[in-house]
Amino acid sequence: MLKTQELQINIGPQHPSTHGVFRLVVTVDGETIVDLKPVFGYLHRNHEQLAEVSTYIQMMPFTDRLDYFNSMANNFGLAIAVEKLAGIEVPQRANYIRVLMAELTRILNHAAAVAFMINDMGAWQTPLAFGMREREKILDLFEMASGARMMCNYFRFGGIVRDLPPDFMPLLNDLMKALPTFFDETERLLRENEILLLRSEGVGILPKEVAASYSVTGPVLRASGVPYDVRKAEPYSVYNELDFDVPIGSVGDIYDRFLVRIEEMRQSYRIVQQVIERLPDTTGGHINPAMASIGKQKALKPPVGDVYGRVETPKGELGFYIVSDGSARPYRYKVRAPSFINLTPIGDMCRGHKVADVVVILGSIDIVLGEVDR
Amino acid sequence: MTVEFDRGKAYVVDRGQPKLRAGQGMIAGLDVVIRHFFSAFTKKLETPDETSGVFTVQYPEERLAMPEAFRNFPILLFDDTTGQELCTSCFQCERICPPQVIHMTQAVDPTTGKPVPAVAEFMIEYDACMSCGLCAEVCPFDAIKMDHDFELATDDRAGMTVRKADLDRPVSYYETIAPTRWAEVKDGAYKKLQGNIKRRSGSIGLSPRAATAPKKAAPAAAKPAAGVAKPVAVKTAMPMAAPGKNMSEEKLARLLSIRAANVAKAGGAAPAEAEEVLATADTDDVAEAPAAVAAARPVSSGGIPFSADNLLGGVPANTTMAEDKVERLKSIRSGNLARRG
Amino acid sequence: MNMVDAVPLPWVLAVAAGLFCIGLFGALSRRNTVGILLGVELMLNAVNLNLIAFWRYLEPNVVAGQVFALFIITVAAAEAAVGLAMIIAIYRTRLTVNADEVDSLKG
Amino acid sequence: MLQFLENIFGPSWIVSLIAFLISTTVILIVTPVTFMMMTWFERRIVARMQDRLGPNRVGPAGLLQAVADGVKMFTKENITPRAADKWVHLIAPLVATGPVIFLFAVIPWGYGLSPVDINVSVLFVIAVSSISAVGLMMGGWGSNNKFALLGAMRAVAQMVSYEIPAVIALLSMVLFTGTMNLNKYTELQGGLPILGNTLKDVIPDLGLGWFVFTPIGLVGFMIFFICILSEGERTPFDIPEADSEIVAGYMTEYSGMKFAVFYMGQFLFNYALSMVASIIFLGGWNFPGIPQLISIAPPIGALASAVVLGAKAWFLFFVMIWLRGAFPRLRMDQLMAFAWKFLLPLALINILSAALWLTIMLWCTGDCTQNPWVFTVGGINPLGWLGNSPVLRQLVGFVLTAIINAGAFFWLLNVNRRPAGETPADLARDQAFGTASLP
Amino acid sequence: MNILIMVIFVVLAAFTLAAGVMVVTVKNIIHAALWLIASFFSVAAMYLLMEAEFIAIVQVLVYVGAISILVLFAIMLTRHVTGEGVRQLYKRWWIALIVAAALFGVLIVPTVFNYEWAVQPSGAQISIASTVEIGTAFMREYLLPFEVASVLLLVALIGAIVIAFEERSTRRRVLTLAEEVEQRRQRNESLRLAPTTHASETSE
Repeated sequence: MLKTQELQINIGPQHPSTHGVFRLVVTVDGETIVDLKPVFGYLHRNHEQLAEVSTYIQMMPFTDRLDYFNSMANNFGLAIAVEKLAGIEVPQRANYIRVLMAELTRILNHAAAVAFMINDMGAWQTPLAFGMREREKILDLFEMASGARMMCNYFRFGGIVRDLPPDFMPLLNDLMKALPTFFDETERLLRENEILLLRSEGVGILPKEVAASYSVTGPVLRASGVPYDVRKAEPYSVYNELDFDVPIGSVGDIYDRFLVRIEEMRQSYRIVQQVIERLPDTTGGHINPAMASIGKQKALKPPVGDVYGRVETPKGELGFYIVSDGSARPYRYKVRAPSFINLTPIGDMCRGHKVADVVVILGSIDIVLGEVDR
Repeated sequence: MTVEFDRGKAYVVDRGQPKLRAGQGMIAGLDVVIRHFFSAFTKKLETPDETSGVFTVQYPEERLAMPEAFRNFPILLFDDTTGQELCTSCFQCERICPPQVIHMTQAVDPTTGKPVPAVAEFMIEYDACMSCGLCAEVCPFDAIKMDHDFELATDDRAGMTVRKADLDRPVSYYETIAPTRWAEVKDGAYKKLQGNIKRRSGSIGLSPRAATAPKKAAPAAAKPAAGVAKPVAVKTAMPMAAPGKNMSEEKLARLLSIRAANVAKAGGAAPAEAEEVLATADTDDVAEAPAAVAAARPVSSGGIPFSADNLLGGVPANTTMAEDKVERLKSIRSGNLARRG
Repeated sequence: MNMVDAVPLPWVLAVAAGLFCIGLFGALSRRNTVGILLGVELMLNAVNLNLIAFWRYLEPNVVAGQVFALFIITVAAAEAAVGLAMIIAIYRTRLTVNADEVDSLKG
Repeated sequence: MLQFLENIFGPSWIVSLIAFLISTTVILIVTPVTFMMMTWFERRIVARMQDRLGPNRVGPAGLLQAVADGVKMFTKENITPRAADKWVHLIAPLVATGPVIFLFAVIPWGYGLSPVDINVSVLFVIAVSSISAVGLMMGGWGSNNKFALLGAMRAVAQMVSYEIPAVIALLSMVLFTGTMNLNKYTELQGGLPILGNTLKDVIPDLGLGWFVFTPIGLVGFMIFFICILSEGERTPFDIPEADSEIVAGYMTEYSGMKFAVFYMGQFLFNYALSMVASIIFLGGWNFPGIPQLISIAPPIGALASAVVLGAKAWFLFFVMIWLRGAFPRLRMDQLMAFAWKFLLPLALINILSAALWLTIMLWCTGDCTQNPWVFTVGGINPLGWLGNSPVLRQLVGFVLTAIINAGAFFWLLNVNRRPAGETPADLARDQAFGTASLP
Repeated sequence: MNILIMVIFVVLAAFTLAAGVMVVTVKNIIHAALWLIASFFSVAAMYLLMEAEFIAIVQVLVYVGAISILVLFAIMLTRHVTGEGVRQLYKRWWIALIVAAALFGVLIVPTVFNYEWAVQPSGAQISIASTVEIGTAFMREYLLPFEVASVLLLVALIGAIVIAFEERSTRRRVLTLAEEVEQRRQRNESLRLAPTTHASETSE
């Protein structure tokens, strides 16, 4: 209405709805956003420098702290990279347990991501409570297997720490009965909700070309219509023996990301079902005998050279680029964090929208600051 | 357009065809919520296959059973019958610990001056430990295991650096919390312990906890003692029990020196009690105690190649650590450094 | 028991007149156009008070007084709306709201 | 309430003074207690909806939680921002909450339990409920904080733009019943659902003739309930203190008792308007047993009617909590577009159908010379076939108004709907320009 | 009982006049608006005292509910220019004071007090026109003024919007990402379709 001069607002580091410590400097003309600049680095713990003074096995517990929502997926990334570098074979049973844990992490992460996004839209924590309930059940399973709920430190080079405890499978089968009702319930609660449609259709659109040029990965890229999934593009572990589909979106707005995440949960459920069927008759122990003891893990000296191992975490493609100089400590250790790269296009995505949309767009990208700042 | 992969395809998510929306979606959402509302009154969610019913666990009254694999903070084990600690101070756990929070010194046979497979001084900075469990995995003598007790809240930062006296737990206690894991390693551990006891003379490997806790005491007694001991106020009083009659002279001296060191360390936190306690022990004894322990330090196999500056510089200047703890840390590290030479 | 025999009519009219004059003074002396509008509102209110007093004291059974007061209220509302719209329009072009700075007619 | 006091004491004006004092103290005791019960009720109910327990530590089943909150509010420090306009900052909560308590003067609690019985009470409710917007504005401006001012502007814009459909919805019911006196609404809503009291002699008074069963009443109730949601800033419309964007709207700079007063004002505003809604649309204290009970033993009947009316108001509050548990929040421009492009036209059409119902009911058949409600087209009376049995007229009225209202509802939905087949760029333009008022 | 009403009337009158004076004299324009609302309230109370129930409530509804918010909004939108520093009153404000005082003291009060009004006899039970009569009067004798008033309101409504509203096109609208990509695609298409003609690059 009136000629308003531009106002600069800080959606500051201590704002209730940023997922962790992260600041958005927003220039606003009236209610519409003219420009937006993310400011992060508040949670930098020099993860990569730490790797250069630690041995490979000592890095495993630190990868839990990268994307603290899915620690198993981060462990998987480091394990794949070092095994590729050192040429370590992984027995079939260990691979199946690894895929089981990775897919359970995906279900857990997407349940929470969807719930946090709806929470940013203002739904008073009800979808969050349902999402967290399922997440707790999965975390109990992780605690039973690895010893900790969120900081699992469960993977070793060549396999996993210990085999599954005996009472793991019955609880897992119970959980598999509960998950379909949870998926249907979330869909009935949210998929056709008019207010959700109003708030998410056409908001924060990331067109296909722009997404590809920003090298965004994960559900955000697939929602823009690019069918790229590391599990299909470069199948690691036993993903080439499992059949599952890759949901992609058409418009690339928040509603597409929401739908892609819900569909991906269903696909992960399908994978876990296949793994449960095949787990009893898998061969090989829980770890490659050559690397069975912690002593061997500790003394691992991969040959000179570099490797780029990548894994499809629920946030996107997590890559580990490790340069080894033959000693027990990596010479250079770089982590390609999906949240960090998915965050860069937020400036473009929010331009032209309202302040209320910024928070929801941030929620739809689903970032974790531990991974962004490393 | 759906791209075909092997064993799967990429399909476009359907956004629902545009139809006249008059609130049906919202009413379906309401129906889901009201169902949860009614089921929350009747049902309590126990097994994972249910998706409705109250799933709150009222913490202090109701407690969730900890799975056996649960790991919180490391503890040291000592044999119930002989009171001997399993740890032989082989520095394996100190080397592998990612955040480098374990510090120990090897015990030395006072008469011959040769190192003995037992630990003199063992310290873990609980506030920096990230309970990753690597130390428990790497220990060849199964001396250090991960505990299940997580109620360790304390208001004193110095209290977070836990010494051997508070770390020790009887093997029977560990057996109760992790039966199958202990069963796997039980006989190996005991065989190694017998070997080590033969090479320890006098009361070197005795766990301070074993001295005070009566042999027959059930592990539960030891555990609450440890729990109770946590708060600083009581902590200084715990080892103050009058020294037992049948203790050898030399052992009494060592016990006193350790207590004095504790008191000095706790001096910063609880000045009042420390004053009147210090009055009983003569002060110069306390001063030279750390030196004695440092001097007694034996040479042992090489550890992580610490460079002097990053180590010494490593201790944060503005640390709130009690004053003498900083020197102690420096002395231990310089000792290690000297050893490595 | 009612107002008529408790308070004589001239008192009520005096109060209304007082309010009117205060409004007049406000309208005349304020530089801020919104202030002038406030003064005009006061004057309209005073007029309304008069009307109701006349209705109540002189012929309570005839409804003309109240109806006329209602008309004045609607006119006052319309006038306030248009007045404020104009003030905002002036503010947008001249960046000032003080009456004496906007008295020049040229572009 | 005043009669039995009259004959006990002497001169009348002392009696009326005492009577009013008693009723005001009753109100001033009951409303804060209701507020405390409401906060406790809301937290327990939403907790149950989310599969958890809700406060159960303070007092039996957490009942003293509200008291604990109260004590917390008392002990919290009352800070006033330094550069703020002290007086305006201080008075704002009073101006925001005062009118809400004022509302309770007019709302009857049960049969005969109405503090003040004035015959323009519906208009009074509307007038007084619009004052609290001024309080919000003062609160926002008084705390001298950029976010608070933004929140205040939004809150006032929202309240003003949702007040108009609310007023028109109530107006259609006033037109429908012909009276603005809240106490009279309950007698008009006895008997059978649509037919009301017309078959009084045939079927005993079931007390179910609620206006919400007639099409006008249903649409009116829907509009009025949506407006209660937005005036009381409940979930789909709680933009002003939307935590995710501007921190806490106009309440940002308030702490301690001033914040509690604002908070109480909001809750009691919800409760008062849901009481008004249940009186006008849900048949006041009409329930199958109540009319008979009132006729037999008035004191017990009065108590029962208070319980029934309270139950209806609390049910409406339960629905508000239910919505709060299930829906995300609308954006500011969508909220305004919804009010002006959907609710307002629907309310206007609702008045039209109310007028139509009245003409059908009052249409004169047979020899009606001076009756205004008739005109003859070419000599014949178009609605002559109605005859003079009210039941037939009511049914015909019901059908006609139902068609009109339903048609209007779906037509408006269609008009505001987003055109199908929009490309991403159009979708983005809709969102940016705010033209997408409905999905 | 009459003394009670007299006391109430005097209190209300004093408060109204005090509020009026404050509206006119107080420096901060926001405070002036708030005092105006206070005076509206006391005037409404006086109507109630004179048993003009409907008018009192309409006064509260229209003045306090709508106009005051309108005034506050207008002040908010134009506030940052009128700082406190600016002098609020004209230099020669005392002339206005004299005029107003003269009008009040010399002209109105004497006429009001000397003219004996034909006040209807006290104690006579005359039915007071209530809301129903106002309603029917609007529909019967005063139908025409009623329609004219509604037309006036409509005109004022549209006028206010037209004056205060700034066309949407002049407001610089920021393009969202999707629209930008769409425009770029269309421009590339147009360039591809008509490569020969020199397509002037529209300044983005």
